[in-house]
Amino acid sequence: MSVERATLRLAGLSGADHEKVPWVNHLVTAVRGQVGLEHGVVLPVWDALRRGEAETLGMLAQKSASGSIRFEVPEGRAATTAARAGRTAVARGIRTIDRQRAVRDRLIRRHGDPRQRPWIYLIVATGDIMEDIPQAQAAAREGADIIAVIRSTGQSLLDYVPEGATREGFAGTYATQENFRLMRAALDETSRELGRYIRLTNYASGLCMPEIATLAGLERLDMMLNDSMYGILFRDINPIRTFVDQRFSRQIHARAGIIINTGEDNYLTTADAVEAAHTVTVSQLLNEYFAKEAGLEDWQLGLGHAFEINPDLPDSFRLELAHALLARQLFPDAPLKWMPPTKHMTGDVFRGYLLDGFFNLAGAMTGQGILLVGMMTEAVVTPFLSDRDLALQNVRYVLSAAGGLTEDFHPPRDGFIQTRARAVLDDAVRLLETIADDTRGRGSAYPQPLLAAIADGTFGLMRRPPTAGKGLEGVCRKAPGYVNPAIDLLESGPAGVTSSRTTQGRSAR
Amino acid sequence: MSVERATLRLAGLSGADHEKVPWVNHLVTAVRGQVGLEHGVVLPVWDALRRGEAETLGMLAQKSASGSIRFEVPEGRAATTAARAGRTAVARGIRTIDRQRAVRDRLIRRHGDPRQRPWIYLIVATGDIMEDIPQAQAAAREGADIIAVIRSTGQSLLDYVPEGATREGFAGTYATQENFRLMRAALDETSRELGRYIRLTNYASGLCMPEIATLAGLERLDMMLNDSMYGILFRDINPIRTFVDQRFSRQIHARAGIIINTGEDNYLTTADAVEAAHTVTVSQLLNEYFAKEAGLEDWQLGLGHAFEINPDLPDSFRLELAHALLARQLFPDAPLKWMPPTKHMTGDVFRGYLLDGFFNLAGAMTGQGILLVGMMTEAVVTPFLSDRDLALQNVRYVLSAAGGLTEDFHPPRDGFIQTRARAVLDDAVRLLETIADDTRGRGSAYPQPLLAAIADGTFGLMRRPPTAGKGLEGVCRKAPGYVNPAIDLLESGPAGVTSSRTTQGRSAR
Amino acid sequence: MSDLVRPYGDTTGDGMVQVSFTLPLPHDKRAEGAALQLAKKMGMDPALLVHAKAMGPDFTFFVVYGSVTHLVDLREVTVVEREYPLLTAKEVNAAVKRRLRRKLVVVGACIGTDAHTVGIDAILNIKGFAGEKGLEYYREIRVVNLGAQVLVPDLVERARAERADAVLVSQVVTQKDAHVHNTTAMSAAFREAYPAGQVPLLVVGGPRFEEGSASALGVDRIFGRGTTPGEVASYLVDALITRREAGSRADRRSA
Amino acid sequence: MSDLVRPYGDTTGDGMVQVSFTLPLPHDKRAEGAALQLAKKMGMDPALLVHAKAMGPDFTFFVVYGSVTHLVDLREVTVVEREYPLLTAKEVNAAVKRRLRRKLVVVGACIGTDAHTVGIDAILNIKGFAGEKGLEYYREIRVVNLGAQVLVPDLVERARAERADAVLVSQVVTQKDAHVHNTTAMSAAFREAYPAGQVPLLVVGGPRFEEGSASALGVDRIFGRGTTPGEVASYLVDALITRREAGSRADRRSA
Ligand code: B12
Ligand code: B12
Ligand SMILES: Cc1ncc(COP(=O)(O)O)c(C=O)c1O
Ligand SMILES: Cc1ncc(COP(=O)(O)O)c(C=O)c1O
Repeated sequence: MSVERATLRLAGLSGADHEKVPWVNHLVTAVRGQVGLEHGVVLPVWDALRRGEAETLGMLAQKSASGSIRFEVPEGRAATTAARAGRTAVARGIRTIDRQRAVRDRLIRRHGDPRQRPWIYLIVATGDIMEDIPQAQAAAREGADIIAVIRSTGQSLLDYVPEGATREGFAGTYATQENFRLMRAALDETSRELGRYIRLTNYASGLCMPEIATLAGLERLDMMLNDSMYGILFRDINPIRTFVDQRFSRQIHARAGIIINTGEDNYLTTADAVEAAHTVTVSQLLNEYFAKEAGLEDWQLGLGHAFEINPDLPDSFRLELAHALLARQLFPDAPLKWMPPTKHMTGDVFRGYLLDGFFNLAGAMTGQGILLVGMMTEAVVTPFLSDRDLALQNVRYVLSAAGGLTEDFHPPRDGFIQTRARAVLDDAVRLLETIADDTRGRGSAYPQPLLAAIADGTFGLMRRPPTAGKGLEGVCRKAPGYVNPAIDLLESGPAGVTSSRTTQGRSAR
Repeated sequence: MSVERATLRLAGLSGADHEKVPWVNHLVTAVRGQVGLEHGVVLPVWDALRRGEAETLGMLAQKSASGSIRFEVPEGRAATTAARAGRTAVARGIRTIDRQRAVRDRLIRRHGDPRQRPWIYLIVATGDIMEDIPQAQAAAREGADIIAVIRSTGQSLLDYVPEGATREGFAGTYATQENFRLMRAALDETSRELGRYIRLTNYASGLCMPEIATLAGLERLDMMLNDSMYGILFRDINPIRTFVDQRFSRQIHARAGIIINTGEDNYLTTADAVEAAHTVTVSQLLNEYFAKEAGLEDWQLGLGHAFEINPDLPDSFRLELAHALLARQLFPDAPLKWMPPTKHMTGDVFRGYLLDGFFNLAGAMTGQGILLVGMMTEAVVTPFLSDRDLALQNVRYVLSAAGGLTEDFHPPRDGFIQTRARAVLDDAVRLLETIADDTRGRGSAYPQPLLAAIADGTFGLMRRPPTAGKGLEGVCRKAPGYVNPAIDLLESGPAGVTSSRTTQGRSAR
Repeated sequence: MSDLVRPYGDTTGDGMVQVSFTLPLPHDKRAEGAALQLAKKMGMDPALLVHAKAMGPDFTFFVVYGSVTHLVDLREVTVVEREYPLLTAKEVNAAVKRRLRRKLVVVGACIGTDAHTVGIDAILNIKGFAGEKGLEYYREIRVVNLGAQVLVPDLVERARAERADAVLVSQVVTQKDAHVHNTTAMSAAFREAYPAGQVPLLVVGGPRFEEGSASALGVDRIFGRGTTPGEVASYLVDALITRREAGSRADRRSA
Repeated sequence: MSDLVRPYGDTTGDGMVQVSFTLPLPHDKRAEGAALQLAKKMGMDPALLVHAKAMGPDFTFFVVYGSVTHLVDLREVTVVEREYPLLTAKEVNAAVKRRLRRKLVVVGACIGTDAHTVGIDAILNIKGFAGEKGLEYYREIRVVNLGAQVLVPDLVERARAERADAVLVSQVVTQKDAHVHNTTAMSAAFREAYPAGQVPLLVVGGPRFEEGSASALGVDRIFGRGTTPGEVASYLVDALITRREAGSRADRRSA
């Protein structure tokens, strides 16, 4: 459903009614109510336009909301005409995405990439875009290379994307097209001021993953949280819906030159970081597979992992190094995303500050690509302004004082670290074999062994059967005549974006 | 002068008058006033006793205070008799020291040494021995292996050792025989409770260095701060007096099985830790030389160095590692004492806590012997109880989580760290050569080139000419007939203490 | 020991505390004066400004040390001591079986948009917490765990359908008092949906509830940081069995 | 901007501060209640006890976050702005030469048992501080640096012998208010030893003096953390030359 809405957004449909229900929702709901979604929305919608039911797409959506439009699934020539018209409209959106990608490339050439690896990634989360903006700018001035605006707790389960500039999120700010635009504009200003291109990140996840990915492409966001299984495991979204949505959203990301961030860190908040270390590796391999399949390239794969081992465990830091090195070596060309301790943070903010320092050190020593900055108040409150400032000071000290330690760090082949890394890899391979060899689902409606593994609680200890979870009602099986020009255009691949690939490919080492 | 008083203390003279002036001071002053100190106090004192001026040493001292004793320098048989009697008395003191050493060996065998290296060294400094005791015990319970009781700011310039239990020091507690005894007894209790022998440290420095060393031996202190040049540089004590006093005090330490801690860290509080790195090495070599010369063995040489490089300097942590490794390799058998950042600590206690964490890490990675625990409030106040607790938590985390990193730490021969270490060593050798080749003093009253170097401000940027500084009036040139049985007994070497040497030698790696 | 105590830095009675905060002022002498004024208002005297750092042009971060003049009066500290006896799993099962004579039904959920299930799972799932098994492990307790982001109407409906004896709700997100809003909405809904006196026992938990605010929130009890499943099970027995029996005995006596 | 501000956590006006302290109590519920009581007395409401840790059997360490109800009133902040113009070394030399017509004599020392000379050396020695050369570098200033642990009588005597225009004293150790005791003893001794009105300018410095306490200590001025030699030199010119000239001009006029 959200794929179809995303398609309409590409075709230029935006805005919402006075109750803030977006027009794309009205239109898709109306189509669905009359003719179902099996053929996609493009055929019925552009057929209705051809038939003169309304003059513009926008007016069609408005009228459809009041029930005054009649939809049909066109056939034959009518279908061809509708498909062609839809394709023309959607192509405009894709061209905007291409243009934004070119703008990004130009700005990076002008302002430059961060001087150091890992890139420094910082979260803002006031709930109010107007407070977020100055906080983000302040963070960039203090050294952040990437700003992520966390979303309000409720958003991922909304089956629509809110509209306009918003000021009332809980523990995060709504992801809206306008908020994206405002923040990107503010950071463009700051990039100019600092002579360093500041990247912007948001979340393409939840029930509106495809639409948000689309808006991110249109508004030139630079990275997006986007995991193939996060919604299933941590938001109890239906697995089928999630796999459908993540495919489309990743195609958009591929086209937009956006780096995705996957969410393996989350597993370690519910499962133990030592026992479940291999599930992180398995999930990284799955995320890589689904990403490549959707057209993403290595430099766009911000595969996630995290510093979540119980710090009271003997040799905990060396275990972290082992896990971090394993990921580094398995995915040498991906800008891995290294996540800070959260589960074992406590109200002892001094201890937390130290732990974050060792997290930073592990990130530097093992050459991670993106470092999400840890906050000493992790277990207390959403970060204070001063937490962020102190945290960046921590990162700066560690990278500058000890970043060069990579030169001196050579874990011996039969030493503790390499032995541990091999053990985790072995477990991962074994788990993948078990999943692949699982024949229980054969012949059932859901024969895929991965779905069975998810249902069994393999990842993050969450059991998610394929028939349960939110949003299943929004999924339908494609009819043979299904048309979606967005997917066609995305699959035919981008044109003229090779330049940017090389630029960023290089900087991503 | 203090050497003579120390000798009397060995002979059993203790206590003070009602104005708290110790009897040893009265007696030495009286002898000096009548016959001078060129022959030592032993001859005149035991001659007076032989002559029946008083019945006991104590009564002699009391009477001498009121001026009612006549002293002479005996000659011939009288001299031999006096010397023999003095020797017998002094030997009793030395036997007490030997006994205390044996007790220490036994307690270490019973309770055990710390489980990890480095040993964890913690300071208490309330000014009140009665508050110090519970704080020290609490610190030991939280993991401290060594407790140091810092002295009151004024004490090093007092030309006498205060008496009794004291409760009114400034930023430290007076070093007195009774305070030593009380604290050692309390820690013996705690050692039993914890099954780990807790060592006690104090300061053999200042104008009473020899006496305090003696009291430490008598009361079974385990380590003593004792530097061959600290008093000269940082307390403006006369260089000649210092060199005389440090020799005697080190002989006592050698006999008592006490580990000395030298004070190279102090240079880096006044000079820059990068520019002056080689002066630390030079001073370590000098301290080693003077220590060996006085009979100390490798396992007793807690040579000092410190983590004092400006943390804003790029690669500052790796520079620290280079310096720490250099010391470790130059003195492989000495239990090096690794001192925390102080100069670059600020009121930002969070930053300070992190810096202390990296200090701990450097200590662990380079295998230091004794780690003085850094305090986040270094730039603010004398440590709070909670600072100490947090600091120990910091040490525990770093040692447990990352202590094993030594296995993975192999700075390449031509890499940053080894290159830096070689450069510092080269500078040190060059400076030693310059000092040795200095001929300016030749023929003067102070021909020693080391004295000239000290006068030039080579160490810690402090200029200290041999004729200036406090306490010169307490030094006199020995007459040919000078007798000091303490020195004779100490030079003839210890008997039956080989066992303890091996025990501790092993544990000191 | 005296009933009046003061914070302890390194000497008895020195009153030393450490404070840090940000003021929305550019870093200058006036901002430092403002920080000291705040410290004084907090009762610190003398107050020592030991660190001040500009965070951008509009904010300054401060660290202040000082001695607070306040005395803590231990006589005025009211401690919520555990008001129920701690039982083993065996005892809990026995009490339910013998005295309730049916399984005790517990419905659990994270409500609102809160998706933090680790806390409630720690209480409910077999796996448990801090070495104690969760309520699912208790033979005589039937657990219905609805998971995260449950809407209040759905919770009420399910509680009725399952004939819940107790409803256990978790709230971890507290920004803008989300936990307070969600909890009061929840308790109001239960009171509306059930006849008076028949509302199931309402229990909330989470790391940041204010102690003693149960009645203000309209619930029967709050559990905080570090709660163990055994505590919750023991409380349920006490509240649903022991105290009700006592109540009805008293009723009978007074009748 | 309004004259009333509150601390800023992550939203304007939220009033959030962080506090840590130790209470001399064993860690139990009562101690936690006591910690919250203290936080309330400091004006934190709500106060969130986020960390409590036993330190041995008799002490507990706490971290508390919360919102303070106090308002900072910027109108009541009194700022000690620099009351003299900042001069270059050249200007200082010129002023001394032209208007004093002899070298300005400064005697410096750490008094009492304080041996922290880095601070006073930073002001006096050529090497200086923060990139500025020290007073020894000024051609028209004669510096006598007595070093550390100088006794007050010795300092007074030397100041008289050198005919000091100004005496510069450093105090770094502040435990048990050592700096306050030493400074007041010093200023009293000078007042006793000199005829009224002829006491040299008394200047103290160190990182932990309370601003505004100069007159209570009996000295002319206090310099704190981060003082640079140039500031001190400029102050000396202002106090010893500019203001005295102004004073005598005024005298002449009124005569
Ligand atoms: C794990 C975690 C997550 C996981 C949750 C996985 C899961 N399935 O639960 C993931 C990664 C999904 C997550 C996401 C988010 N999180 Co989160 N998360 C945490 C974290 C790291 C640990 C929480 C935890 O598991 N604690 C361990 C459990 C055992 O403790 P507990 O919950 O306190 O439970 C105990 C007691 O409180 C009590 N208890 C709890 N509930 C109940 C109920 C009953 C009935 C009883 C009797 C007892 C009881 O018993 C339990 C056992 O003792 C904390 C930070 C931290 N270190 O505390 C942040 C934290 C809670 N998250 C936070 C935020 C903001 C979020 C997000 C909203 C961020 C965003 N905008 O995207 C998201 C969205 C989630 C949402 N919609 O709610 C904030 C909340 C800030 C605040 N105080 O308002 C925190 C504090 C981090 C921070 N400083 O910003 N998070
Ligand atoms: C270096 C140092 C030492 C060195 C001193 C070397 C020397 N020759 O000065 C050594 C190692 C000898 C030392 C010893 C001790 N120290 Co110390 N030391 C420090 C340290 C690390 C740095 C101080 C420093 O040099 N700061 C840099 C200078 C440039 O700053 P400053 O002094 O503030 O000076 C500036 C201004 O204040 C001002 N200023 C200062 N004086 C004056 C004077 C005038 C006239 C003017 C105009 C301006 C001015 O201008 C300067 C430039 O801006 C501090 C901790 C810290 N990080 O602050 C502890 C510290 C000062 N030491 C401390 C203590 C307790 C001691 C000892 C007493 C411990 C002991 N019991 O053995 C001993 C004994 C010393 C004694 N008898 O006084 C405590 C004091 C606690 C307190 N507040 O009471 C501190 C804070 C450490 C701690 N937390 O415990 N110390
Ligand atoms: C991969 C991924 N997606 C999304 C989110 C955010 O959650 P939501 O989409 O529910 O706002 C996270 C949060 O940690 C994440 O890791
Ligand atoms: C070697 C040495 N001796 C002595 C001291 C203590 O100073 P004092 O002897 O003046 O009390 C220190 C202090 O750091 C030191 O390092």
